[in-house]
Amino acid sequence: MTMRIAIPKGRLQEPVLAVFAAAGYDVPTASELRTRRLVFARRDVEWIFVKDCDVPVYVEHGAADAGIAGLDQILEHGCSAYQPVELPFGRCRMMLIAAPNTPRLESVATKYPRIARQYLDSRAIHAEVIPLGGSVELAAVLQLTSHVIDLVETGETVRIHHLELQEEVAEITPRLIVGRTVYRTATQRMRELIARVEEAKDVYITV
Amino acid sequence: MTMRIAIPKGRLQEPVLAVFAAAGYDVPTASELRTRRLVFARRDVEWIFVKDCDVPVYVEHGAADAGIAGLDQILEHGCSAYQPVELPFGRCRMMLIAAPNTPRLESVATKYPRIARQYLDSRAIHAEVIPLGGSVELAAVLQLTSHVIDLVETGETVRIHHLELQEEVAEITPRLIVGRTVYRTATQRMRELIARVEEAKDVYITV
Amino acid sequence: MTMRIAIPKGRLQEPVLAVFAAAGYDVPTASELRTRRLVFARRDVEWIFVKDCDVPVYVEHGAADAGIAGLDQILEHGCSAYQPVELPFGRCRMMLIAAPNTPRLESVATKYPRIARQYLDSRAIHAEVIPLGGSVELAAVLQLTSHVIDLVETGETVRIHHLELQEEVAEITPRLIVGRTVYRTATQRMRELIARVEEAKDVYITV
Amino acid sequence: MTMRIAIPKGRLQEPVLAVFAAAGYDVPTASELRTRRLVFARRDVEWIFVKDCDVPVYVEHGAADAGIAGLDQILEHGCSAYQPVELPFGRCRMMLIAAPNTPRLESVATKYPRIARQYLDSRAIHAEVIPLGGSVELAAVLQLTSHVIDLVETGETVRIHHLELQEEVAEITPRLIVGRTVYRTATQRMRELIARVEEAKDVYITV
Amino acid sequence: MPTKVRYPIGVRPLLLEEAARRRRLETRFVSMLERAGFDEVVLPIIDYADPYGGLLDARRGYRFVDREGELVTIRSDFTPMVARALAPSLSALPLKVFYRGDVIRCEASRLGANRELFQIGAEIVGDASSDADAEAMLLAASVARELGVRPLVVYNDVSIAASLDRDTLDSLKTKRRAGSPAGPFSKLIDGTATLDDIASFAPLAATRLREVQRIVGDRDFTLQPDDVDEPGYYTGIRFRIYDAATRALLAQGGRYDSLYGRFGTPAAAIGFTFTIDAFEEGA
Amino acid sequence: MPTKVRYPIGVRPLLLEEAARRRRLETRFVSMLERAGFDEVVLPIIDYADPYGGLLDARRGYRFVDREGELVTIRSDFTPMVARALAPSLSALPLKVFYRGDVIRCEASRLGANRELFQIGAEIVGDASSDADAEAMLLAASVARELGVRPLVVYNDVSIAASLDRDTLDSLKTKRRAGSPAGPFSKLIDGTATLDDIASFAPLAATRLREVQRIVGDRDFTLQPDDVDEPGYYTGIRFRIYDAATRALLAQGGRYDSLYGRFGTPAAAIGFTFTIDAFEEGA
Amino acid sequence: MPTKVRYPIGVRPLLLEEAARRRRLETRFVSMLERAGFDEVVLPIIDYADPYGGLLDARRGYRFVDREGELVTIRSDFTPMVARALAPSLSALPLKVFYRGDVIRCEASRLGANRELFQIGAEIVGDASSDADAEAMLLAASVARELGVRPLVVYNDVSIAASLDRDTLDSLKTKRRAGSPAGPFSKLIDGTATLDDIASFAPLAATRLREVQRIVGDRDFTLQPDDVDEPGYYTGIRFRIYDAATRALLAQGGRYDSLYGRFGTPAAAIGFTFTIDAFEEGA
Amino acid sequence: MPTKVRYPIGVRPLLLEEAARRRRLETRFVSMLERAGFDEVVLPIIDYADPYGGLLDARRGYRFVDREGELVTIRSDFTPMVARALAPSLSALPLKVFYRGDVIRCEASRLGANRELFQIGAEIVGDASSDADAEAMLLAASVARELGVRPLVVYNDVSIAASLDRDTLDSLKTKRRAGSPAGPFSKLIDGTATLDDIASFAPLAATRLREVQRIVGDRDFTLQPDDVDEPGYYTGIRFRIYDAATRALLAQGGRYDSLYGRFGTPAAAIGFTFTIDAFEEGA
Repeated sequence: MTMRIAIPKGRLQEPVLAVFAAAGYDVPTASELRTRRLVFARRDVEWIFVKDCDVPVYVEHGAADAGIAGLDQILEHGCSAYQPVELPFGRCRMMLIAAPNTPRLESVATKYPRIARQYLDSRAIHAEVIPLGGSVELAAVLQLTSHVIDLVETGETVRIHHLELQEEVAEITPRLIVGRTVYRTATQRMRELIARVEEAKDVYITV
Repeated sequence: MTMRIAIPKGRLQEPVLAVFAAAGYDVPTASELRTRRLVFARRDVEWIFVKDCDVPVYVEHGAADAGIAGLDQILEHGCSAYQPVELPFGRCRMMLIAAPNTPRLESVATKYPRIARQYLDSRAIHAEVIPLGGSVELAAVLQLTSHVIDLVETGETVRIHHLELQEEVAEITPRLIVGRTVYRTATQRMRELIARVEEAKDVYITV
Repeated sequence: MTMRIAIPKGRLQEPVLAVFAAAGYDVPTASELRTRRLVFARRDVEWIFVKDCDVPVYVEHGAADAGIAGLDQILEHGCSAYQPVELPFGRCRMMLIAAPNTPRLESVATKYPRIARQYLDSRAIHAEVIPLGGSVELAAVLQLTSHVIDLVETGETVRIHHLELQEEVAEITPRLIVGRTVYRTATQRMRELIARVEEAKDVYITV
Repeated sequence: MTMRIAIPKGRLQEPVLAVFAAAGYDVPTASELRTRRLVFARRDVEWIFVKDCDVPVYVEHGAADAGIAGLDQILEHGCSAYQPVELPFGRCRMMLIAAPNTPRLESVATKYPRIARQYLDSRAIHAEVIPLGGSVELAAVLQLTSHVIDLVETGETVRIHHLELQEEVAEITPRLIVGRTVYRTATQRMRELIARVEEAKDVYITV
Repeated sequence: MPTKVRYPIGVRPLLLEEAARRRRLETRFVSMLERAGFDEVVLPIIDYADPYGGLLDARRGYRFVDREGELVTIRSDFTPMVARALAPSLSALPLKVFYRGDVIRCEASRLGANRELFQIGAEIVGDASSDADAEAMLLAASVARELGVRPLVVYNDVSIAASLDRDTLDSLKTKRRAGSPAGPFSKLIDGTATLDDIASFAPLAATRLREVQRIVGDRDFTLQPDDVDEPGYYTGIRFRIYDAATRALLAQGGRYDSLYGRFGTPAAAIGFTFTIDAFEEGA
Repeated sequence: MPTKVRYPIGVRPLLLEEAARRRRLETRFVSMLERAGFDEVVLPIIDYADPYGGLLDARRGYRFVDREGELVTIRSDFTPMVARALAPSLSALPLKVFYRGDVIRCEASRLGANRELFQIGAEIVGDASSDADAEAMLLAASVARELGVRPLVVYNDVSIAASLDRDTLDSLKTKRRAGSPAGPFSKLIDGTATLDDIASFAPLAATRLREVQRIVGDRDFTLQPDDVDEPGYYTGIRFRIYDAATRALLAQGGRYDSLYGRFGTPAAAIGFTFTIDAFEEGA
Repeated sequence: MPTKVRYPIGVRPLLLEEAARRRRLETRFVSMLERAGFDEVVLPIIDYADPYGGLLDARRGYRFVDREGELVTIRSDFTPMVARALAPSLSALPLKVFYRGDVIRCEASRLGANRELFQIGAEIVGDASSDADAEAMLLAASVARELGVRPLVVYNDVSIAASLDRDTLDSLKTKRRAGSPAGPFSKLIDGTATLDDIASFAPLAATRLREVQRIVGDRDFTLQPDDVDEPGYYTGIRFRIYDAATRALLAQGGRYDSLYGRFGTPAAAIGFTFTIDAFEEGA
Repeated sequence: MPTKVRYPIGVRPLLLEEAARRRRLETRFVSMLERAGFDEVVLPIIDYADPYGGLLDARRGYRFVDREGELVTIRSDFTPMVARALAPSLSALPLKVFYRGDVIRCEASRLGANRELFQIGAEIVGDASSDADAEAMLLAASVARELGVRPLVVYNDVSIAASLDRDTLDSLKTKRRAGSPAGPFSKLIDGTATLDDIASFAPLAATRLREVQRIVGDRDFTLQPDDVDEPGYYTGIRFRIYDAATRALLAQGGRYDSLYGRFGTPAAAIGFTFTIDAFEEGA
């Protein structure tokens, strides 16, 4: 049986493929990736390239055996897959953000409504969560909402919009995720994958 | 009071701005738009550029007075704003899609879970809806789901993936939307906006 | 098969037996009835003597085929048996009773809680119903409740207690009742019973 | 303030009045009691004579300050009054009764539906309870129900009907009961009543 | 705190002997219905209340509001559920289906009311003829017979009620002969009405009953023309099957030609439902 | 207003072909379980929630307050219900019982989550031996085989978890090897632990697993000692049966020796539950 | 297990400052309404759902089945409850009443949707005149003014809708001018219709609006004849009061002359309801 | 079908005179409590049941499962709700708060049981002293007096119960003197125990009661040391206020020092709750 691995398109795609290459897997080349193809069969691995937020969906439903997903997407989807390897790059923080002197947390715009709701519930804050698809910080600027919960890497976007970081909601790293069923039914193969990625994971930062 | 108008970034941005320009509004220039700015104040209009799916959210909550949104996004958000003008471009269809000879509709991947659920309920089909963020057609290819509901413009994506169109779910056009509260409380201004856009709407296709 | 007929002990026992005798049935003699026996087998009829309030219970559950019961007991038990013959004696009224000048109906003591509840509900009166076993009028005298719902024959009890009749809740007569199942499955026999009692029913008053 | 004491008419009336008389209270005479009067004012006590099952109702609702009630009636009404004195006469047992060789407990006829329901529930028996007003044993004889729950004093009724005692449901004694509110608000008077009845309670049996 | 041993009203587990007895009966029923050409439909144990409008007796069944805010009922009557399930996809008619399962009722106790009820039923959809009426009645009777019970089938046509004036109807409901003038109505009330009498005011029902009577005969079948109370969703023939020895009610059935229309696809239908637990006592 | 065609979450009717398919499978299951000496118990579709305490996942099942003010759940898991039903009358042990019926879950959608689930299960009560463990596992595997599916049985003993420190347990739950020092725990995490390694910290479980392994063998059975997450009410052997070809989960099972005690009569028990609809796809 | 700190959707406690602010506003409202001759009615927080038929939006409010098996709703709209409470005992008319209390809504989140709503409202029962319309509108506006807010009252007569053809109505609902031919309907759609235009197809509404306009004037009051969507239980004048500075919706009201008839005693009525929490932001 | 005129158990509307009477009483209560330095908290009419564990009597209040699958109760007792609302943000202590609103109970009918209950209550949080006990009792008594009622305050310290053996406790619960040997327990039972007697087995309670008695005096206040049944959440002083003329129960109160800890922030607290409708009869 081939193994199907889901790779998140975008920001993490390059370092993630580097890790798999270092782990000895035959990954698609840069030029291949420049085509519009999203599925690449290589010996016993089928690589699929999907939107970062969809990786946990594919793995959770068994449509992919493993994948790389940020903790933000894992939590947002309530994904039950194993997370055997934490990658040493792409680290960022999910933050509560608002304009300075915002009086009270009344509403939160976010791409992560589930995480936001849990965060608010855990603090007994009665606020509305408004899901947005993008440019989330703008919501606080244009007063759609009093606050924003979003990923922050450098903090540049927050500064540009004259907002400020208020509290860390979660620390986010990308992880290798492996589905429970495939782990149980193809144990050896999955353990080998885990071991190889574990060993190779530092290649990108040490290079 | 200034009026705030939400413009969807991306595909529709250019024709939409052309319509507003033809309607006599002072819109941001192409070079301005090449910066990362998303908010532009012009005389009595503030233009904001947001993700297409967020336009109905801004208008529904009164954070924008009007905007341009596709019927797909209006329906998906259950947006109650008025839709006084239908624009004569950007028309496409929301379709039920599957691989040829797919036996039974068991699950649907889509970016429009609410529309998909209503479509299935209206046909008494007991299928699971799996929300995805992108590359939705891939779900049917990789058998994450039996079917897909997605927007189809040219049908190219569907052909590439060797899928076929099965049924039209809805016909989609972009519309000028106007919030109910602002229509009631700034009636004259909103009627003028509607009249001007109505008159200028054909400029893009006739040019 | 023998037919089992339930006779209410007490006030109605004598006239009821007279009716059955006039209808040609072989009923227990007065001297037999002075013993403690409650069950008498006569040719094809078994006579059983039970408390008046229990007659509808025996007939409803099919433990008796027919019986004589007051409408008060029929209603209180929600008894679904047929009521083919109304007897021309033992008529009385179920009344709402209170002390003169009682300001407001706040609570009702009664031996008929179900009838009382329905009466109050039908008039949208929010009053408590307190079921009692006997001497119901005393409840209004001793201010256990503001009102009483009880059967009134001569009105003597009401006068003695210096209470007054306020409204008629229902007019009560004794009826021959016949169970639905036995009527359906032994139709001819039951129709004959009904016809004979119908014909003989006036014997007691005309004598 | 006068104190109102509820005496159960019937079987217990005579010994109960003897106890109160021995306790130094001025009780109605036998000849007075032969009238139809039910209320007798004596110095600071008002004696009221009600049906045995109604005593707990009067005391629970504060319409009587104290009374004598059997544990059967106290339990059946869920009466929350204090039960400071247990009288040494009138003891009997509440029993589960059936015809010999009755195969299974399917339904129970009883004057005590609440007690019967609790008894069945506590034994996880799924049986129907059919409330009757009198001659309860007859229900098992005539197969209205498989079983009966009733008070048994001598067991004579059970023997006559060729039934047998199966299990004791509760041991029943008459008790002095005192309402909680009057105990709290007229504490001294109630404690004196209790003490006097406690001391005099054996008079009837020792006489 | 002691473990609560009781079960909710209307349900209880069946342990070994009882379960085996029920399964034996179930197996025999299913094989008889299959041999008679009926196919199974499996119906959900819960459903929305709204689509049924007044068809379900709100007082009988468990009802609750689900997480979507919709009123849901636990199954308390199979017949309307069959119609709702089949109506959207009715095609080749007539269709012969059967179903089995528990119905649960939480109504206050009357005899047998709070026993769990395991039911097996069957119906013929899309055949409005009196032949179908007779087929359903004869099948139900023969099922009872095969299980060792002598059936007593009491039947009537409830559409008679539509031809009656209010007073006659009231008389029929209580069986009390208010001094109605002599005539067919009066004969209906005192039980002497013939089919010719009935034909004078309800000709269609009379014809239907005559045809049915001709087929089913008189042995084990009793026509009872005055039995018209509470038709519920029945529109024509209505029958009840009793154990002739014990008078226990074993099954009920009848014709409900307007039920499928309620769910979007008009179709005639006649069916019956056995309560298996009634047999467990009787057989 | 159009008739609402949808059904509540978790249920839908099965029409003719589907119903027939389910019944064929049901019949084969029941006859296999009967031949293996199991007797049926019939469990109610609703029950009070309180007696189960935390045993039922409140988020999964329909719950409502009944007319007595009690919290009631619709059946969403058979195993605890079997224990509550049997516990008061347990006598001649061991007892072998089976059950069948729908479970209904209203949880938010994950794959397969809102399909109606028809389940058939069996359990051995009152036999704490590893022979009983193996008997249950072998029976479940042979049931799958007879239905034309090659089973893959993955098993473990969840009592191992009790011997682990918090860090090791966390590692096992995510399968992440935080730099734990070499040793049996570390081998457990990276999947190289033998039963001898496990014996060093969980001797009873190791013995039990060794005995079970000896009986069930390696063909179709895979011991997976690191599979200890979320034991629920399981206390010893825990197994899952997959379709070896499609990886579909067909059945789950295990030992739950403390469950009967919860309902007043302590008794060891091991059992398994098949979800028939999983077969309908696979077989 | 940590204590759950969250509250159910639609409610939360108000602690000291918030509670004080609400009470200050409540006190001022109540005294203004009393001075205007209105008497209080106190309405229950729960009521049966059935008597309201379709009057209450089932999706908005909490609903549950009570111990009698009846469907009960938690108060989510005062106006129909006032009618049900007053209808059985209406006598000396006109009657001026006010009410206050929370309404609770559990609908899915839209802006403000899941805030607890404390409302105070008033209505005039038994006066069908345009004077009563104007009195209610002027009172509501002056209440807002006394609380420091400049009101913007937008009003119309929803009975206009009954005179419109389907196409015009659809156009008004989306505000889209499908190429309707010139004429009063077309002017209604593009917002240029005068009361004379309206009189040509809805003469009663035009007269009513003219009278109301004459009394209330143009300052702070805006007639918007094209505002006819979703009349609900309103039958004539319908108005909304906004904070002119912030555009926050402060109050809604209108005439509902058929509501009391639903509860057995026909009576004209006009009223309005303020949502106090909207003020807490604005004032 | 006639409009249903009845309201659900536990509620009914108050029309004009009744509403005015209630508001007059409410206004006087609120102003007295404000003058005494108490601030209002507003509590939601519904809340989750789980956080209260056994604190709420499940049989008394309406309960239902909401759209999230959580068990929700309608407010049937204010005191635990105040603690849950205030606990997370307790800071400057002592805190004096009051609250007002309806409680709704659906329990089976006992006298007054199914009347709607409008309650106003107050509590002092964060002061464990006997001065606070006395302050609460004196305030409650003076509130009653100002409303024209002569109060009779019956009080005790329920912590006495913890010092009693099972037999004595049982005797106190029924007031039956099983032949307990002479001594302080026996005196407690027959009502002759002094505070010195109580000090011999419950010294803290005796000291507390002595201090309270010293402050509140004997006029209108009655110490009743044998009143220890059903402490509920009370942990120390417990008092009831009766109308001395009619014996109507007007208010209840006491000390519940462990209640706030249940919600995460331990704090001593004493409070009382008046049922306003009890006054409506008496005053």
